[in-house]
Amino acid sequence: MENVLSLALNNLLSPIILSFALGLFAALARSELTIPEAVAKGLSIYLLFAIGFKGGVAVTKNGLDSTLIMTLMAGLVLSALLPLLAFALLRTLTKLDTVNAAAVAGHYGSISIVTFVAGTSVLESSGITSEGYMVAVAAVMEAPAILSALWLISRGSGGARMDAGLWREILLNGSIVLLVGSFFIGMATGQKGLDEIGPFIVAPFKGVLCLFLLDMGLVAGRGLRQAKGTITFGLLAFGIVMPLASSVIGLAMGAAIGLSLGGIVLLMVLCASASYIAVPAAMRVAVPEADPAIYLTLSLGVTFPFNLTVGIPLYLALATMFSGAA
Amino acid sequence: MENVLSLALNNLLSPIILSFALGLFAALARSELTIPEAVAKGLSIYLLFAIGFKGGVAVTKNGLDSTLIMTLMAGLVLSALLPLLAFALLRTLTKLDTVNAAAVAGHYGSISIVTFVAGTSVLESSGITSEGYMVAVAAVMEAPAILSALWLISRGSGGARMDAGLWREILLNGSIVLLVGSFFIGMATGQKGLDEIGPFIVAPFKGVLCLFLLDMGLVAGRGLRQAKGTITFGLLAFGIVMPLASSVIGLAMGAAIGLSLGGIVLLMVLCASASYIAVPAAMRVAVPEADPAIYLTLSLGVTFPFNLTVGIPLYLALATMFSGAA
Amino acid sequence: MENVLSLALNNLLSPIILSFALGLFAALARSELTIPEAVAKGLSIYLLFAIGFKGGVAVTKNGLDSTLIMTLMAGLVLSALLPLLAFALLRTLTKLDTVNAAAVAGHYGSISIVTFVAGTSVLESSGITSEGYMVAVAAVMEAPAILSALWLISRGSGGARMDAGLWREILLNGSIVLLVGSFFIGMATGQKGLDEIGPFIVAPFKGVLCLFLLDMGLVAGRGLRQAKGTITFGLLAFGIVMPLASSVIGLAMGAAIGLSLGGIVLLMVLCASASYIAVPAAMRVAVPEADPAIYLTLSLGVTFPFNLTVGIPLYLALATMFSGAA
Amino acid sequence: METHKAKRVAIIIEEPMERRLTAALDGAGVQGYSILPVLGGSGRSGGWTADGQLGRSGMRQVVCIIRPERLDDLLTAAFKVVDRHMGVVTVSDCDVLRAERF
Amino acid sequence: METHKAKRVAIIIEEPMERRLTAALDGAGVQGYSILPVLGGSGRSGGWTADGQLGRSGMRQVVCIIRPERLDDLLTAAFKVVDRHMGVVTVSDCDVLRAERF
Amino acid sequence: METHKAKRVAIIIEEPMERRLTAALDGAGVQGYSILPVLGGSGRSGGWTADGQLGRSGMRQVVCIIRPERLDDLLTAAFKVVDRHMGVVTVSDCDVLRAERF
Ligand SMILES: Nc1ncnc2c1ncn2[C@@H]1O[C@H](COP(=O)(O)O)[C@@H](O)[C@H]1O
Ligand SMILES: Nc1ncnc2c1ncn2[C@@H]1O[C@H](COP(=O)(O)O)[C@@H](O)[C@H]1O
Ligand SMILES: Nc1ncnc2c1ncn2[C@@H]1O[C@H](COP(=O)(O)O)[C@@H](O)[C@H]1O
Ligand code: NA
Ligand code: NA
Ligand code: NA
Repeated sequence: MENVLSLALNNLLSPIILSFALGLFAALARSELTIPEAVAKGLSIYLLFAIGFKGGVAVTKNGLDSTLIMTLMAGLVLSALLPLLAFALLRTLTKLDTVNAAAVAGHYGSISIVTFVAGTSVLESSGITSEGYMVAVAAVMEAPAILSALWLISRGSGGARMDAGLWREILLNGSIVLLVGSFFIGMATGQKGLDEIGPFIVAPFKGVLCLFLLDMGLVAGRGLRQAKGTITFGLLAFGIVMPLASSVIGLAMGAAIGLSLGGIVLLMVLCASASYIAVPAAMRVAVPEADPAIYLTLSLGVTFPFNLTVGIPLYLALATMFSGAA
Repeated sequence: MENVLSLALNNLLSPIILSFALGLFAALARSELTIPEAVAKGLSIYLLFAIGFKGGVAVTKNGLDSTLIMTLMAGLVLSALLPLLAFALLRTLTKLDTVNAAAVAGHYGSISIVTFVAGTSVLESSGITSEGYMVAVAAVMEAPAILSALWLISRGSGGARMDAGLWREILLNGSIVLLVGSFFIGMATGQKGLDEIGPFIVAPFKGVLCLFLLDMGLVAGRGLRQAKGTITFGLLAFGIVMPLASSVIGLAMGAAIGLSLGGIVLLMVLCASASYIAVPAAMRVAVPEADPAIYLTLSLGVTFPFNLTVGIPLYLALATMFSGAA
Repeated sequence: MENVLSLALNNLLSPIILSFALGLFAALARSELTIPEAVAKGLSIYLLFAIGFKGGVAVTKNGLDSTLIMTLMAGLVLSALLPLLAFALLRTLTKLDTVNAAAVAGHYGSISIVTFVAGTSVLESSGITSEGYMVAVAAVMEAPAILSALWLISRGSGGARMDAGLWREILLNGSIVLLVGSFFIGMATGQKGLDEIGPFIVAPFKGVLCLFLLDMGLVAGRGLRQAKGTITFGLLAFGIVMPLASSVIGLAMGAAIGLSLGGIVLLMVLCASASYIAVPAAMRVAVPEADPAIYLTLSLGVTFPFNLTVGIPLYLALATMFSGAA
Repeated sequence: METHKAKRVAIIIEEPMERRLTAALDGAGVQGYSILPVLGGSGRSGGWTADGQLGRSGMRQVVCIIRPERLDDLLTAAFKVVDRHMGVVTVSDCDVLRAERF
Repeated sequence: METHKAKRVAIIIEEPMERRLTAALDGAGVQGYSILPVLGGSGRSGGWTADGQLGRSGMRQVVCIIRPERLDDLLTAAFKVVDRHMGVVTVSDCDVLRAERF
Repeated sequence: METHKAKRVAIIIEEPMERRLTAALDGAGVQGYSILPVLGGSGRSGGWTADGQLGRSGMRQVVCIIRPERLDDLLTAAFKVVDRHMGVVTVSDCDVLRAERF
């Protein structure tokens, strides 16, 4: 227990988390500090490329574990089913109507790649290795939740929400293509490729992550400032209970598949995290009547900082206890 | 004396200064070379974050000197009073009216963070250490000069120029928040944090500074091209005499407080440098009748390059002689 | 021969080429993946600055070879004359009218700096050195081809196409100024300068190049998707035959001048590559009736990837065989 | 200079809907349009800014100069896309040079 | 398509004044506006470009579609902010779809 | 608020021609204009987008508020530049505040 606390504190005092806090503070204090849209997009392209590439290289080292297929399948299933849990929770804890509840639920089945990266960082500084293909699992978990959310809505109101265009947009959205593409590039070029571009994608990675989280803090803070009033106590509770519940399911799943400790933690993080890029865009197209202020604020303003500060160390502690017990 | 010259020449032949010269040349020759606004802002965010963070880490190493409070106070006072000197000089050397003279004066009380960074670089390559908290002094000196300028104007024409909104904008402007925020992050995470993100904020720092100064050269050159005619001989003289005078005051102040040689030089640089980001924006809001062509060209087109090339080595030589004498 | 193939394969499996392929794929699959214009421009500023600087430093090391002037002259002549060859080839292989043929021809006399960089990378990984001033040769070859193209057009239709403004724009276009400027900065500061900013312009270079080529792939792919129908079989053949022919001429020229093996290869690469930045802009101004879809698609969608994948290894093999034979 | 009467249609629309709108315009035989960035704004659903945003958030402005007789087709096509979504559609009169191009 | 008469107000203003303008519009009960970037320009005080600029230099364009009867309130509010500052305020007629939204 | 009649000229033009156009406007004695970015579009020569582009590709929009009596000079000057090039030139009526500034 002491360990968990000291780990959490350690995590809290990392430049990465403090940068997020700085952004949050600046936005809440209505500072003029802003990061241009193009710079934010550039940072996210860098991060996706680096993390995909490193995942691919890791696979060439650890080999393509026999559990790979099973983990990918597990990711698909989790992404598709977690929205149902989220929907049920929301209907219990809050007064959201079907459409809004389903839209929020979709976000929680999908994943946040930055939370995933933060999880990797914590593992690294704790000296815990993990399966390289967890990046591919992250990619696989982006989309299915969107379908579940749309199913939940059309069940209620009738009327198909999907068209071919939306399908393509979801499956070929920028972050999936970049993540999977660089994952394959990493696999194809292996350690030799990593030696070539390592000084770009390894050494400065954490520093770039700081600036990126500064921006996330700014965006989250602006969202929170605008959303006061929108976020009821029930919603707040959901934004914390849901990741906890999901992470436990991820823990069970990961242990059942036989993932390593690191792999289990990352699966927990993926389950616990909520999307704020891919899913919102899809929801705007397919479910314009859902209120973006609700799902964006919940996912980026509540669950994201919760995972970053308390969640990840907690998931690691849980997984460690469980492994010790097993 | 020979030393001063060779130091100045050395400084002139650094990639950083030559990049500024390249930008200046390109703009004066009306080349198509431009740096997108978003890229320029991205570079400046990087620099502010890196310099603040490194300052904070330095404080954890050197400890919080007992002179810290006194230096911060000195910064406040210098920033508030130097505009009065500037105003008097301008009324002597030039024919500027009260409003324009006060607006220019405000720029010279405040500081240029890039000149400060260039000063740090010169100290580094000369192997001279300085107090880590000088970054905080820089932050403290940004704003008071604005108030003095507004006071100089309202004294003449009457009518308050400040409102609550402007107050907040000045005190929470992007560069102050980022600089102070990353300073605290550096203090909180110390050497351990620096180890994590050092490959991002230390190693590539000077290279990024080159691109940034290329951009500054482009902007300064465009300003100079447009301003020919506006900049009289008197204004030009002011743009060089003022930093010299301020630096001597900074020298006296720094020595009186008991700063190290490096700290004295940096305080001189802060006094000698003129703002071209925070103060212009405040002046546009509060004193729209002042002509931006005058204050921007003076600060960015005259004093900035003067400090970069001749000023900094000179201030270092002065401080060294003074320390030797003392 | 085996060597050539293994070299080509090696080249194909580098992260750099695979990043281009990823961009191409993403664009052809109509993914939402895009890189903001400002980021793409930022990357290209970095690359031009780094390559120019490193070239200048290399010159201070190898010394200013007596062949420098001759190579620069050769570059001028090749850039001016290759368009005539291209024009003749186009009139034979395709049905393009004079204006479009001349516009395309201009692109093939000029150069692609990214292809040049890719060539340098291949040389490096093969441990072959080259003359540092080849960067200056690249700069010199950018513009003359434009004049030849305009001469080919005005010969047919009459009417001057050049005015003073266009002259200045061509000679002072951003990439020439940045390349030549940083080349001189590198020469002036030498190894000492490189030590200062090396962690920025050397270590991360290849990684940045990956992201840049990802963008080039995206742009080329979008172009190809739009241009289907425009690109006939004859044009396609030209896009491959022309670089082959030019590279052989470059080989002869380089050998006659007495360049090193690496220098010869780079001259071949310069001859074989086609412009897609400077020349298109000049053509839009001077020859608006020429169709950009033709020249952009040929140069960026056909010749660029051909050089990157097959061309460069082939030119290296040719030059090596030739040197062995000589 | 000789000018001709035309209509200027300006549609402010969410970024995720941009492709659908331009596809609908193409489908309705609209010959040309230009897309302009929007940095921020305010409306019934509150204020927003593009600063620091990732993904396809924010709004865009699609501007379309069109012959008056084609206006109704365009509006019908645009309306189908905008219908349930945020966005503003305005039409104004203008004179256009080189009308033969439209 | 059914349209309604409206006014389109476009205000080109210095970036440091943007927040004050939008605050004034909010204060005057204006329901919606959009902010567009301006890359450069020229006026009585010479030419400028946003290229490479730091801080809040440059100009912005604030566009506001409004019911005709609300125009005067808007102009009065905007004028107070723009008054001593650089900037251009224009008003033109337009037709707007879905007028119930305004 | 007191307003005056003016003309709003909007010229969508290729980026490589931007400088020539503004030089021509300056030459024709035009007092002020603003340049706005264009992110993409479609026309007779197909679609395009500024994403990821290098160099001076793409289009720009030059907006010019002008006294009606000066319109013809402006159009003549602009037309000379735009003539053989891609681009759209539109003119519309507007009312302008602070007309003494033009
Ligand atoms: N009256 C208006 N004038 C200009 N832009 C508007 C107007 N109303 C809405 N917008 C834009 O459309 C976005 C969404 O509007 P709304 O659906 O009303 O929240 C706003 O944030 C503005 O960018
Ligand atoms: N007549 C005009 N048409 C369009 N934009 C203008 C006009 N006059 C001024 N502007 C814009 O407003 C800025 C400041 O104008 P000024 O106060 O006249 O220097 C210019 O740089 C332009 O961006
Ligand atoms: N009718 C139009 N309305 C708005 N923009 C247009 C129109 N026609 C052309 N454009 C713009 O001008 C560019 C070139 O047009 P074009 O010369 O017809 O290919 C297009 O890609 C659009 O950005
Ligand atoms: Na999840
Ligand atoms: Na100062
Ligand atoms: Na060539």
